[in-house]
Amino acid sequence: MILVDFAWLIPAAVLAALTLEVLIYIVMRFSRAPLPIAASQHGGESPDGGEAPDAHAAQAAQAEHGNHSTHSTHDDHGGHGGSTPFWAQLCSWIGIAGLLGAFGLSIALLVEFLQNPVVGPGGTHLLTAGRFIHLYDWFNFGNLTYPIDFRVDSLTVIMLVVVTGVSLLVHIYSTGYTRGDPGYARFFIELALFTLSMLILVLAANLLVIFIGWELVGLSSYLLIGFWFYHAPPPRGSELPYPPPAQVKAFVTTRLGDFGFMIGILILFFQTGTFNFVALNTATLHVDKSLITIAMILVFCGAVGKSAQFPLHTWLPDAMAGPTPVSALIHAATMVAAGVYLVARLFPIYAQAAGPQAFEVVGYIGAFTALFAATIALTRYDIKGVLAYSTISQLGYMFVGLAVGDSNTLGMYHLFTHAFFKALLFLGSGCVIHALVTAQDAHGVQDMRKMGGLAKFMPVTAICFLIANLAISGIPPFSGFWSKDPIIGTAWDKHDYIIYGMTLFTAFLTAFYMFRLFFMTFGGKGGAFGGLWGGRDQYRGDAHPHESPLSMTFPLMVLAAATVLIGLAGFTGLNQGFAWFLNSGVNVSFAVTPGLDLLTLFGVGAGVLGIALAWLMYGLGIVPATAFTSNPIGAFVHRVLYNKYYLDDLYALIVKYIALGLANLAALFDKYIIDGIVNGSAKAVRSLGSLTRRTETGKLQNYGAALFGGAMIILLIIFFATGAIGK
Amino acid sequence: MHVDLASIAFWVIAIVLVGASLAVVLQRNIVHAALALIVVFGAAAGIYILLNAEFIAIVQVLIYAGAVTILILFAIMLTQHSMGRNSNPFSTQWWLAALICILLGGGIIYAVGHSVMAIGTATSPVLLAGEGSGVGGTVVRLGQLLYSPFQYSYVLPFEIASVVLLVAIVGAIMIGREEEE
Amino acid sequence: MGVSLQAFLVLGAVVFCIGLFGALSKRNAVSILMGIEIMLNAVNITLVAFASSFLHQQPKNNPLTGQIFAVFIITVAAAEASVALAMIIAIYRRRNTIDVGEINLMRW
Amino acid sequence: MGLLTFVVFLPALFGMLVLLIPNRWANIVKPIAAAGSFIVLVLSAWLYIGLLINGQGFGDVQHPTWFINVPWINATIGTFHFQINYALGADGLSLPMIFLNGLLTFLAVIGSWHVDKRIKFYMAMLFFLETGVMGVFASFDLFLFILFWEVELIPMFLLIGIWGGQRREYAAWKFLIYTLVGSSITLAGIFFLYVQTGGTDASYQHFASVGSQITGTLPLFGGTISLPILLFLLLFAGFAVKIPVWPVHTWLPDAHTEAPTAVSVLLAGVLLKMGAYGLIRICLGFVPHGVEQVAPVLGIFAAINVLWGAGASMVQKDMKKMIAYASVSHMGYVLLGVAAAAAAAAGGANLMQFREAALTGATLQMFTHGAITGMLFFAVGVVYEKAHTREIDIFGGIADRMPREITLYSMACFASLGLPALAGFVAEYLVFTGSFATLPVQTIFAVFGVVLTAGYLLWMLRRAFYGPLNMRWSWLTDVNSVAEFLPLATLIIIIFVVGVYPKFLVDVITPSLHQMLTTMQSLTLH
Repeated sequence: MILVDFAWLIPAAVLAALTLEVLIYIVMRFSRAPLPIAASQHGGESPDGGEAPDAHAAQAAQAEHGNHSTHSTHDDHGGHGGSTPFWAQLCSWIGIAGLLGAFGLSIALLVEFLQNPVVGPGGTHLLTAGRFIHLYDWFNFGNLTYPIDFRVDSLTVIMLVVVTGVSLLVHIYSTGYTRGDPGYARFFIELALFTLSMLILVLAANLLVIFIGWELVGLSSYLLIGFWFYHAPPPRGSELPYPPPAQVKAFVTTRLGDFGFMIGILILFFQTGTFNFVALNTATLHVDKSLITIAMILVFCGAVGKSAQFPLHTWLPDAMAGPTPVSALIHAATMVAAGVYLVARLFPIYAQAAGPQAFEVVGYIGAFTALFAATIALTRYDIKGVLAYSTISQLGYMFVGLAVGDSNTLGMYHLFTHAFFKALLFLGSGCVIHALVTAQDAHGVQDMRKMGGLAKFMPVTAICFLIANLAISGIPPFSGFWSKDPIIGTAWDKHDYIIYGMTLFTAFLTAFYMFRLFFMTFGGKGGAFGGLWGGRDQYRGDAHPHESPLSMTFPLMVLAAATVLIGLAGFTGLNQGFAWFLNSGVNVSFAVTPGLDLLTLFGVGAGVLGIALAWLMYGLGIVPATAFTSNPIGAFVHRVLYNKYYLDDLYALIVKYIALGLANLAALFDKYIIDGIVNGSAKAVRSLGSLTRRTETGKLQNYGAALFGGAMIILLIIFFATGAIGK
Repeated sequence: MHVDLASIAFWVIAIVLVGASLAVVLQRNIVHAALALIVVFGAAAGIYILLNAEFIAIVQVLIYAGAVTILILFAIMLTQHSMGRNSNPFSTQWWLAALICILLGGGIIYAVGHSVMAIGTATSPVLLAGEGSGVGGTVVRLGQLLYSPFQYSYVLPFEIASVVLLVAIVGAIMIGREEEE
Repeated sequence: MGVSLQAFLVLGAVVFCIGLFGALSKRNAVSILMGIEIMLNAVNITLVAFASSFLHQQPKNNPLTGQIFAVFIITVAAAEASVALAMIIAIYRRRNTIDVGEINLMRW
Repeated sequence: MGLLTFVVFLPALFGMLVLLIPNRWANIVKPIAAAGSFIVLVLSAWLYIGLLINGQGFGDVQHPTWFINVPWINATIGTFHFQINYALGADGLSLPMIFLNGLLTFLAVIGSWHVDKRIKFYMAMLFFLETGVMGVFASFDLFLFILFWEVELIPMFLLIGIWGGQRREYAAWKFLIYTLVGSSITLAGIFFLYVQTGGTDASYQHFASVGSQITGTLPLFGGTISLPILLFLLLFAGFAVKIPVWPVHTWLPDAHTEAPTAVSVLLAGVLLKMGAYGLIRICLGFVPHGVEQVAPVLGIFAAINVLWGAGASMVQKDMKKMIAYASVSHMGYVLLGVAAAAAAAAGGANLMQFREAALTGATLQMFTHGAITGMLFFAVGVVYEKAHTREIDIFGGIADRMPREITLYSMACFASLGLPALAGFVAEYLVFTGSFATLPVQTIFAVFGVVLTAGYLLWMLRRAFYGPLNMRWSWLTDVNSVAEFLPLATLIIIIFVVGVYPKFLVDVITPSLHQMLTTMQSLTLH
């Protein structure tokens, strides 16, 4: 009896928190007065009941309005104005408590995995065997079972730590960020729901459960993107996304990917008759390779949707319509990484059962997406927009890492480090937005052109942000370097020179736009350290920036610390340990260990170049910011990039004209063709009836004539029948 | 052909009958039509005599030529000024009626001509001379058939017929009388 | 030798058709009634003719069923005539006409 | 064991009772109706619980539970011998439907608390409808089945035609004529089947045992047609209208849209299931050969249903009409499951479990779709009763005014678009995993319907409920009465339970389907 068998306690803790919050929410929010039997009592029994409903409606509307009075006066920020009732804060504390428990358990699990006890017969170690937790069966037909199972192995444990850890920090952060928001309690409920779904996804032992978690995180993402569903749409031409459409877009786009995922599952299930990952690893070996290849590519479609890879990436930037903590937790650190996790989870099938084409598709899509997203990120002015595209780009790196690596270590390690520094970046941007809120300009606060020189106002944020920037730019000794550089290097070692080129160039671009962001936000021409450390006179906005409360800066510091420590630990071979751990105790090495060699030099050099260029353009201002966009070609490129290659518009057109067109066709077909036939036949019968109705004159003599005429006809018929006439 | 009294009488009466009934149908003035109807009834009575159905003939004269004609004349009198001057017009479907009648008549006559049931003679000098089965020709026999309590007879239908008449009288009164306001 | 049955039957048929024509083609309700009376008479002629032809074929048990029928027909005809005329009068009182072309009571 | 008789005829009894209430006491009509329908609900629930308690299985066609069989009509007309029994029984296929019917009728009575127009007659009609539907699901004699099938028409016709919306007459007549034409053909098919199987016994057991032996062909219009296929087509006609299968589905949007809320709930909740039930019980159970031979085509029609319904509902302006088309789309999954279960694929015997999965999924989908669509209609009804319009685009941001409504409505929508942990997902997942084995292509197309469903439902929510509040609706009130809240709450609970732990329902369904499938298996193997 070891701790792993209680891994289900982790989601259970979150579930308990969620349930409690929901109960509190329902009690406090919904049931303030006992419900009457029927809303409208007007009717036969009470003559005076006529105006009852109106009165009722009036008072109810009153109540509802009082309930939402703050909605009408809402700005695009979490805090300031409005007060948070105690019960709502209680919800947040419950959530934090639950996550603390979950996080503690995850750490404990990690420790247990590290000391790696012997479990099961034959001295199999926990790390090798993993642990299988059977909850219950949905149903089974013959030897087909639809089980709800959890499986805990090294991969799971890592994800558990990441998810619970980041989620915990985001919870703490949000207590500050969304203070005073009317949806305060709702926010924490949805956060807890997300964490729960993510844990289910991570703990899943088979394709059924992982699909359940997969869809549930989609749901919570939908809810959280639309958290501010009552906002007015942003002005035209603004880069800001608009919550209501964004949430639908996010869900439907990922669904589009899930379509492929589902088909992939169906193929795998039909071929092997099982959902279980472990069973699949062996079972798929005996199935036709090409079929498995197709299946795995289809599964990857799901990952493409969820991790916002190239064709289906457009939802992620829009998802930034959600509150910034959400962007940090869901759309940067954890959920969007689910796709990577899925591929990593199915890595054996990809590597052995499927043909090489599967991983080629993964790799090229990943590399292309990385480059593609980075180019778009160059032109964003919306601070969260830049981060969104950088996320897409980094996810591309992870897929490349999975595709080129001998094991799933590369991708997972980048996922691991990226989770921390990208969450850090988003939370930092959240602090910035939080600091810059002005009542007049609700939509401009995310526009970097109205920032600058914030470093002096909010030093903590700035430092943390700088650390994260260095990490994502792959500058040693920060964590990003240890996870990103090997990916680029391995691509070279595997002779995927195209991928290598793309990723290398992307590294340059990444460094450039990240520091462009930093300079435009915190620094500026004339600031200290050559514009790195801006101040009042670099500030271009009209708000009163200030450092955020501790509840918000604390998570920043933690994450920054994590970034730095993981980075430093790299020198002590943490990444090796990671590889050893992830490959269940087998000591595989990184394909390329970053060291003093040419590859590493190139990788770091790209980053340094990017930083230098950004510094020249935005920090020192030696190179004018319009250096590249002044000439017509540059201008054209800039326009294309600024409009995201017009992909959103293209998709909009497709949806509007092709999808809705076909739909309209169907509806019209029903209305005019089918119903036309139906109603037409009805009309025909009608007209026939009106024709025969003429004979009913009601005149005695017509009837008489008919009578005797009939008799006469019968007579003649008889004659003809008996042949009496004509012979 | 060999001519005898019966056939002469028949032909005369037949022509009168047909002519009179045509008059009834074709007369423009309905009063004349009604008068022609009397002739029709009379001629029919003649035919009955010819068929040695004396009782029927008498009844015919009494009821039809007497009662019914009078009724009809009363009705015409009461409703005189309704049809304007042409008091006995044809409806628009007269041609259809004519067609039907001609075809039907043709059909019947054809059937009569070809039917074995129609073979035989209806009249005979013997019966005309009055010396037949029993005294009074067929009247006695008819009486027996109608009223005899002892042998097979039509008493019950006869009574029912009387009830029918009673009902008819009541009905006629009910329908015909002025509804008082 | 006497007049053949067929002659009477043909006569009945002709008269019947004339009466029918009257009943179908006249607009005056009374003359329709007259047409019906003529038809009844034609039927009577036919029945009586049959009766006497049978009588002629087998005089012993002289069957007069035809004449019996004729008697009943006459009875009913009288009743029918009276009722019909009463109705005509009633309709005339209501609608001030007895033109059957204008009377279409026989539709719901 | 006359419990089924009570379940079937108690509603009619209550209907009479309600009609007899003098108008002076009109205000006790609704309570009495509620109580009556609740009693029926309890009884129909006992059908399940009772079996659970005394531990006997849930039976199948050959061994129905709660079985009663009384000779009723036994006439010989010429050479044709009529043998109609009053045979009622239940098995795993019908039990969930019976329970669903009881539940939805109860909720419909509660949900129509606001109805005041001729309330006595209205409630009575609801009860008579319940009797008809119960009879359809419970009868174990083919002639009894078609009798109840027709009985259900009249109350539904009146309910739509009297209490409906603007175009109620049109909708009611359309519904009536569509259904009558279909069911008349079905009746012909039933007679045909009856004669073909010896013409001595109309009991389900008889058909289930001998029906599968029907083979051979029949001359038709110069050509020849396989006898099972002909039988299937005849029988299927009525069911196809009810399910509804494209292209005879156009009665449904009109009927659903015009009918009052509670009636739409019953219409979508149980009446459509009658068609699916007939398809499984009669077509699949009694003429398996026919279904087997047309299965691929049936699957194609299913895919068309799914995509067509989804597409059409994408462009609807009326919430109710959108949901109506959505149920066209979702019934396509039922059809797909049945087709897949019948399809004779290359696999042969080892596909048995997949077929079982598909058929179980179809049956489960019947139940879940009933609950989900019922809930959707209730949710729309809440909006409609307050705003007196259902046009999506003239709302906007009203989530601000009706938080409870949007919460429950969204739950229903998510259940409908197949979100895990809610009932819809279980059924659809089961159907897909099962059907892919035998009808892969059709299944792939059907799966795409899931994407479309998400699209139009969420887009509808977004247009009507999200965004800044349209001040025109600032007076709207939330779900603020038991009559509105109870149905939604009950249904979401059921949906959630089925979605998380479907086993208790599947354990009911599977055994009775298993028998049916083993019969088919033996056929497909030889």
